[in-house]
Amino acid sequence: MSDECAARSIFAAVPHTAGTGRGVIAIERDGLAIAHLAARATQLAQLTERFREHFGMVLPDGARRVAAHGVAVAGIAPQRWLLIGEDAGEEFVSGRLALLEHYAALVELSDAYAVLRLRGAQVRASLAKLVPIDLHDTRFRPGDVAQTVLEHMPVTLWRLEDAPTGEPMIELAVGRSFAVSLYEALRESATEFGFCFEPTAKG
Amino acid sequence: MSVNRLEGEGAIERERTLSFKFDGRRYSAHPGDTLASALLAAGVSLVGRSFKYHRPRGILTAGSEEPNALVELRSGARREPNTRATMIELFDGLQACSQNAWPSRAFDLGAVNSALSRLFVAGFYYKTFMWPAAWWEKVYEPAIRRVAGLGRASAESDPDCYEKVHAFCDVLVIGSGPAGLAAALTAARAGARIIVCEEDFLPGGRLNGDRHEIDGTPGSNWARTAVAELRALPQVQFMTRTTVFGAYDGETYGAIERVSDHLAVPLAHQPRQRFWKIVARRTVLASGALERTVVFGGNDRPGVMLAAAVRTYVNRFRVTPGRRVALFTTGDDGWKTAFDLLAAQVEVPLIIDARTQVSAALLQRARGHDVQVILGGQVLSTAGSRALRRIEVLDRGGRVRRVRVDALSVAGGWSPNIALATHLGMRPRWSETINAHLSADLPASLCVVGAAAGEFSLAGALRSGAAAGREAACSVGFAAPLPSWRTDDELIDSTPLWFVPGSRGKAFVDYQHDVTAEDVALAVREGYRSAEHLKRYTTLGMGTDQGKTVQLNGHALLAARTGREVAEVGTIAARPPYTPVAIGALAARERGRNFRPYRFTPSHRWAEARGAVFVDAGQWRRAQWFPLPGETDWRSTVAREVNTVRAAVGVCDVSTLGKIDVQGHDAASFLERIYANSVSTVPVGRVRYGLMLRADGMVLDDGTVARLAEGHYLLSTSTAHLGQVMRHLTYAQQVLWPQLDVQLTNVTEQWAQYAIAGPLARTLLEQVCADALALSNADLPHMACAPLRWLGQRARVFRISFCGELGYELAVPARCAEPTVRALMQAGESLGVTPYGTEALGVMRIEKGHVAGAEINGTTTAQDLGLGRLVSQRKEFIGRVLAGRAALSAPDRPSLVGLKPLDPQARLTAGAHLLGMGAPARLQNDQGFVSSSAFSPTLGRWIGLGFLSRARERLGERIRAYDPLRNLDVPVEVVQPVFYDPEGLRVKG
Amino acid sequence: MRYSLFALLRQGLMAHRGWTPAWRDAAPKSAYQVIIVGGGGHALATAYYLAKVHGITDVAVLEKGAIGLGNVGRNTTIIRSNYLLPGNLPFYEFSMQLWEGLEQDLNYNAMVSQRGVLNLFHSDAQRDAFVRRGNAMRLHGVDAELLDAAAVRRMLPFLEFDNARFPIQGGLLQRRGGTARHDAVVWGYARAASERGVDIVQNCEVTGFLRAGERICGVQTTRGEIRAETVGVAVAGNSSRVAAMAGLRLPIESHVLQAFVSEAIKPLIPCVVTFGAGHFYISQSDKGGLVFGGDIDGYNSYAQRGNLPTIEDVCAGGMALMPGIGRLRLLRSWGGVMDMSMDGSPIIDRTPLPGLYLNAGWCYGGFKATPASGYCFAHLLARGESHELARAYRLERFASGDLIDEKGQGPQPNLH
Amino acid sequence: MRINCPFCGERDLSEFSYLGDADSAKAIASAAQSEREQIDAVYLRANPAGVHRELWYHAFGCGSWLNVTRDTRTHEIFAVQLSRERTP
Repeated sequence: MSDECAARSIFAAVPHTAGTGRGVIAIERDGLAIAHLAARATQLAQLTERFREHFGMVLPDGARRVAAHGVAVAGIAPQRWLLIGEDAGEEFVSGRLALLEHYAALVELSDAYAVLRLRGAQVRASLAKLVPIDLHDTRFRPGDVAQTVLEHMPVTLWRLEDAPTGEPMIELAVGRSFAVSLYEALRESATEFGFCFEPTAKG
Repeated sequence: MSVNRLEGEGAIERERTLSFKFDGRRYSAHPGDTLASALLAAGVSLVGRSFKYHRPRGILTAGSEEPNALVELRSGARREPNTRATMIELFDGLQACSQNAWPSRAFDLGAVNSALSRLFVAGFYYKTFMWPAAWWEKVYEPAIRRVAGLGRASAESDPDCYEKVHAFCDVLVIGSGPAGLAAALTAARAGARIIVCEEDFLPGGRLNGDRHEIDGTPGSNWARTAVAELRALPQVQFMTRTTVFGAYDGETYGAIERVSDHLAVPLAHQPRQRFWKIVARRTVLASGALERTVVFGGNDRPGVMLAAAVRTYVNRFRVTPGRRVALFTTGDDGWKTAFDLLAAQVEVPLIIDARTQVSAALLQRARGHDVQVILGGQVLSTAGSRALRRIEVLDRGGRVRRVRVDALSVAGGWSPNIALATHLGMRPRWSETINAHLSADLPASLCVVGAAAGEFSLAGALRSGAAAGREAACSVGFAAPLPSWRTDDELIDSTPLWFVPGSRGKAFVDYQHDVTAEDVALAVREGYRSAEHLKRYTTLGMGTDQGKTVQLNGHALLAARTGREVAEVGTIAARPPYTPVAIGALAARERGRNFRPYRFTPSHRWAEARGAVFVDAGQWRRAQWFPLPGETDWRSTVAREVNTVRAAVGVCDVSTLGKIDVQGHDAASFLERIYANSVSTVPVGRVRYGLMLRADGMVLDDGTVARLAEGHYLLSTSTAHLGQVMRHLTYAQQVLWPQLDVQLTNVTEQWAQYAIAGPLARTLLEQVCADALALSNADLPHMACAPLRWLGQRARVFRISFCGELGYELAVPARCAEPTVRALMQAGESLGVTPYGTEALGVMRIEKGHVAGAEINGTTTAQDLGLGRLVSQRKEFIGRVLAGRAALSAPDRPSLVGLKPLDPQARLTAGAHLLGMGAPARLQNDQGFVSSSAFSPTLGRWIGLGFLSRARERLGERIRAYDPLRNLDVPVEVVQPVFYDPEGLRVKG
Repeated sequence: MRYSLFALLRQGLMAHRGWTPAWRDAAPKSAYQVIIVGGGGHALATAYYLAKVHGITDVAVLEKGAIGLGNVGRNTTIIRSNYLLPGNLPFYEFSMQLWEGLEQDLNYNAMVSQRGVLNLFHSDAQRDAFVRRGNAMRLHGVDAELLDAAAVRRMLPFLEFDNARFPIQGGLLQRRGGTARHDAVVWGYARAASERGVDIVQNCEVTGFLRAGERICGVQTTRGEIRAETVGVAVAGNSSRVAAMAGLRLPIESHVLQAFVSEAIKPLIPCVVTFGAGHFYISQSDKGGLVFGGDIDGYNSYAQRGNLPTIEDVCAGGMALMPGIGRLRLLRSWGGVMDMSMDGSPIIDRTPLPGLYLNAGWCYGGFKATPASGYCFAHLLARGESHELARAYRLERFASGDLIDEKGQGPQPNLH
Repeated sequence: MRINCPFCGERDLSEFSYLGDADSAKAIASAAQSEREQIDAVYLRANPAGVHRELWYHAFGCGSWLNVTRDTRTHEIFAVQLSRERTP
């Protein structure tokens, strides 16, 4: 990626802490490569097979996320997934086009989302104020994916393995245009627990 | 001054004192008091005035069902009218005022209404105030409005915030009285995820108000231990000060937690109240029962109080409502009040039991205390001006005696509190056993226990609670042993006495709305005989208490007057909320600027830095124009932007337009069924204008269709219609033609897109991407598209133009938005480039006669829009058949025209109607309207687009644009809708 | 028995023992000239105008329960004639004119209160659409004024002006619009119709139609068969169910609309206000309660009760518009079943079955139409042909394309 | 109301948007119909008080169209199917 497009954080202009403490910590997940993968009609079996060969993973057939070798795939609808690459660059999608094109539509969406990783003891309590889904430990397990609504904004959440400290980690993706409104909602809901934001490691 | 405070332990902290003010006077109380208990302790029995007759009123209950003791709490922006004194948890510095009284609650001039009460009977206003006709609104209604209403609202913005929380559980337990606690303990011990909601700030329900023993310990202690056990369990959420106000479909319950109402102001980062949306797999309703009053003369006098409330004040708050308290009861339960008062050293001169026979045990106990007992007696009336002084009692022998008392406790029997169970539409059933309604036809997920189920004994409450707790836990997969607790047996016999037939004076059926037994009789006389008609005619049960303590008495009176049984009268459906809920709490965060999210385009901050003025386009914020220093009038800014685009080049952020990626082997044939015009014939690398219809033949949206590869299209939609179009496409894909191979991806957020338009557009673009892309007419003609490398990224350029100049749209990944727009500005500096906003864009599209949202308004066909030629006659597509209906192609149906004021200086306004030149301004002569208008800097005059009947025949005709709302009436000429470059040569430049 | 202040004073002296039933609770006869199915506002108004205007008094109004407990008793009592399209505007204006003389006509105080109806707008496009509507009103002689933001602020200073997500730009005001006491309208029409000889039959549910060939010649009821030359159906909320008994499918879906009332407070809101950027409208009743509402719940329902998301949505709209109502309390919410038609406009027409006539599809605008609807339906029942003002409300308009779609939403009833 | 989306699980009403009677959809897909048949299909409804087969869109979830069978008197939901997988 050219330096010019290593854009400033979407969250550069918003306050980065609220309240006292670190009940909820939000980390910007910039630099993710994201693509929409939609199976072609009648090609699901072949796609699954090809995908397994190439990525060493089985495409989940529900709202689940699996990951291996820096690549994750999250089921978002019947026969549709988000393919997510860590620090993968733009060739992440283009490099796989030829591979999967016959079996699926693969559409670049790396810039369409703002993704935040949330961790801390109060992540669930905070999110409970925002999303109408059950985030209880046993109902939204590591690897679960949920698409839902957050104050009129469409959002996608997935739960990662818990942090070594035992705290839950949830990543939340929202359309880039909504990022600031979403951030404000999150920050306000977390203020009573103490909120801090950490820009992406890449600065 | 605590004249009525009793000795001994209750649930108040005696060692701490709080100070508060009522009607400006200072009093003191203790933590654990409510405003009601504190006022009673201070000997204040007159709390406010009634709605219609301004009768003095006191405190009737100890709970949320209170009809009388309403006050304005707090002041300024935090003023809360109609707050029940019985629900106000006392805090230091609390201020409250009585309502509906002037100049003071003791000397209220409105009490003159009481003298006129012969006129102000139920429904009197329907029969009068009709003459002279004009006086209703000028005189009578304003006067009625002034005297009606209860407290005063603050007109200021509510300074506190509210929060919404989504909660999920296996078992929701509503109420923490003995039945609720038994259910919660049983289910929680089994391991189920539980939420317990208790309305009061002190859990325990009647265990706090009554003197019971469970397992040899006082009931209030048992409750405390049970709550501690529950609170210690991680899967239990125990919430006090939380009212479940409504039951909704899908096992969803609404609850309000009063987080900060017991504080002067909320703590930092805390809401005033929290609105819980609780989804429960099972629900145990343990909401207890509500004690009823008896309708007798003067039953509203301050000092008359429900018997169980008296017990609550005595036992929990250590307050007595008076020093000489009589009891009027219809069942065994009321006697407990007398004994509790006696135990607290309060004089009880008299027990009047409406029953002629009661158990020997009760009589013996009363005799032991030297209390006079009248069996088969009835209270006929009460006396006292602002407080109770005396009651008149009729005994079985027909003798009337007067007894001096300063308080009267009334036990009219209990009605199970089943409001929540009826919210889902179930009609309650009448029980002959308990003479009240019980819930019926409950859904499998809901179980009613304890007094709410008619189990009025403590043992019964515990037993039914535990059984329901176990059943609920089992049904969600937890094995629960059934606990049991030891309690005393109680007498629970009761015979209803709904009203005292020979009452003297006003006997109230609805305290808050001053509905009397006479009003019920009047309503019956006038034919308002169904329970609903009675309610509506007399306003019985329509107050803030929704008639919780009296409605059944009213129905019993109705039954008696119409010769029916109470059961035949039916019920009034309880509607949510169970108790009134702050509107702010239900809105939670969605107010002010948080009402809806903002959407920002990827280069929003650049535009902001550039001084753009923004406009709301749905949720989007779009740059409307970019004023330069010195430009004070927006019109001159817009004119400069338009002129620059027409003469040189401008750049506009069009990222908000919808972009949908369509792929698949059947993409082309799928889109053929969607668009009215042919799109399968678009060659790869080309773009076509496309028109989508709804099934009813009206235009849904327009946009471009770019073919990126054989089975790969990119559609654009208008900003406003993206959601609808996406829904429409997925509907077609999944519902109509699931067999087609089509993949849809909304890529709107992925791409930032900039229109670069003007005669120098190519020059500008060449300066920044000449090495990436050949831009000549031959290489990239009008309506072509091509990929390119841009700032090291994959980008796309479309040669399309909305404003009618040579134009391109450059699409870049969103993160490159700011570098892109900066690069364009920098490169264009020497060319005189300007950024332009939506306003200039709007002006230029009107100059070109392009239709937009004002024209594609859901009622226009392709033909109306002058786009009929686009509609294919050779294929099937959505909307084709119904677009052909007779009236939609009738010649007098208005269609698109251009409009030009004859006077070049004259302003043309959107919303003006079109009339024939000589025709009077009447609806019959209405021939259309102006849909869009603008001052065209290019033409130096106002122009507009509009819809006009028989448009085709009328080019050149002079008509009127009639806008009486703005006092405009402008002669205009009907012209072709394209004002600028009608041959369309400039886009091809 | 005539109602007046003098009557009230006289009765006051005799403990109000002399009042008689407002309307006769009639037992059904075996045959009538006209039967009106339904005992709501439109049905009772129809009966009244049949008797008054057309002299037809051999009329029965058949109500399955007690009169006036359907939508006429469940609405937010707003009256107005601020319509856009020529099919609607003259009709609703006529209704407004009937409201203006209703109390004297019926000798029953329906508390018609012309407090003004103010529609707020929040964008240029919305302003233009409102101006178009206001100008249409003016063309028909209906009062309409365009207010700018400053004028709105003078009128309603407690609205959210300074911190709004969608700032108020102005409003379209119809001063003659306002509210009326809904129950009084029912009882007033019932009393006036009954006095003219109409039989109001309560607890009489229609369970089927009697036919002579294609022709409808009466109804079956829970109280026996009743014959009639003419049967009119005015059962909004249940139109499809009743039509189905005659084998008809209608361009109607039943949707639930919720309404809300707050605890009573002293006068705060002087007129009816509608929020243009969210689903919310509000007025204050004579009794002091804030009466408000918003959008329909959005799915077919006969349940007469609503769901929580709509309540949240309405309250959010309320707080976004009037942040001072946060501490006021919602007292009661309820639902009514709306006849949502396919273009958002009503139907007053004959049906394909001779002898059977239909008054339906009022969406959530039926209350304000009560007088004119009754007037025009009576005309149709008496003369067999549409009243001039209701000529656009034909069943066939969906086939012909003569739609009356004020909102432009097409055949998607939950969007009207 | 809560709808059990076959893909996402049981979700709150606020995530869904409603289209209406599922049978109307057929008419729009079938081009072979006469104008009259299409008018009836687009404009007329059975509108039953009772079991109703209807279409919902999981707008804020997976974007699936759902065929829902529901009682319009009680709002009880009996069945939910993905429209694309529905049994004809």
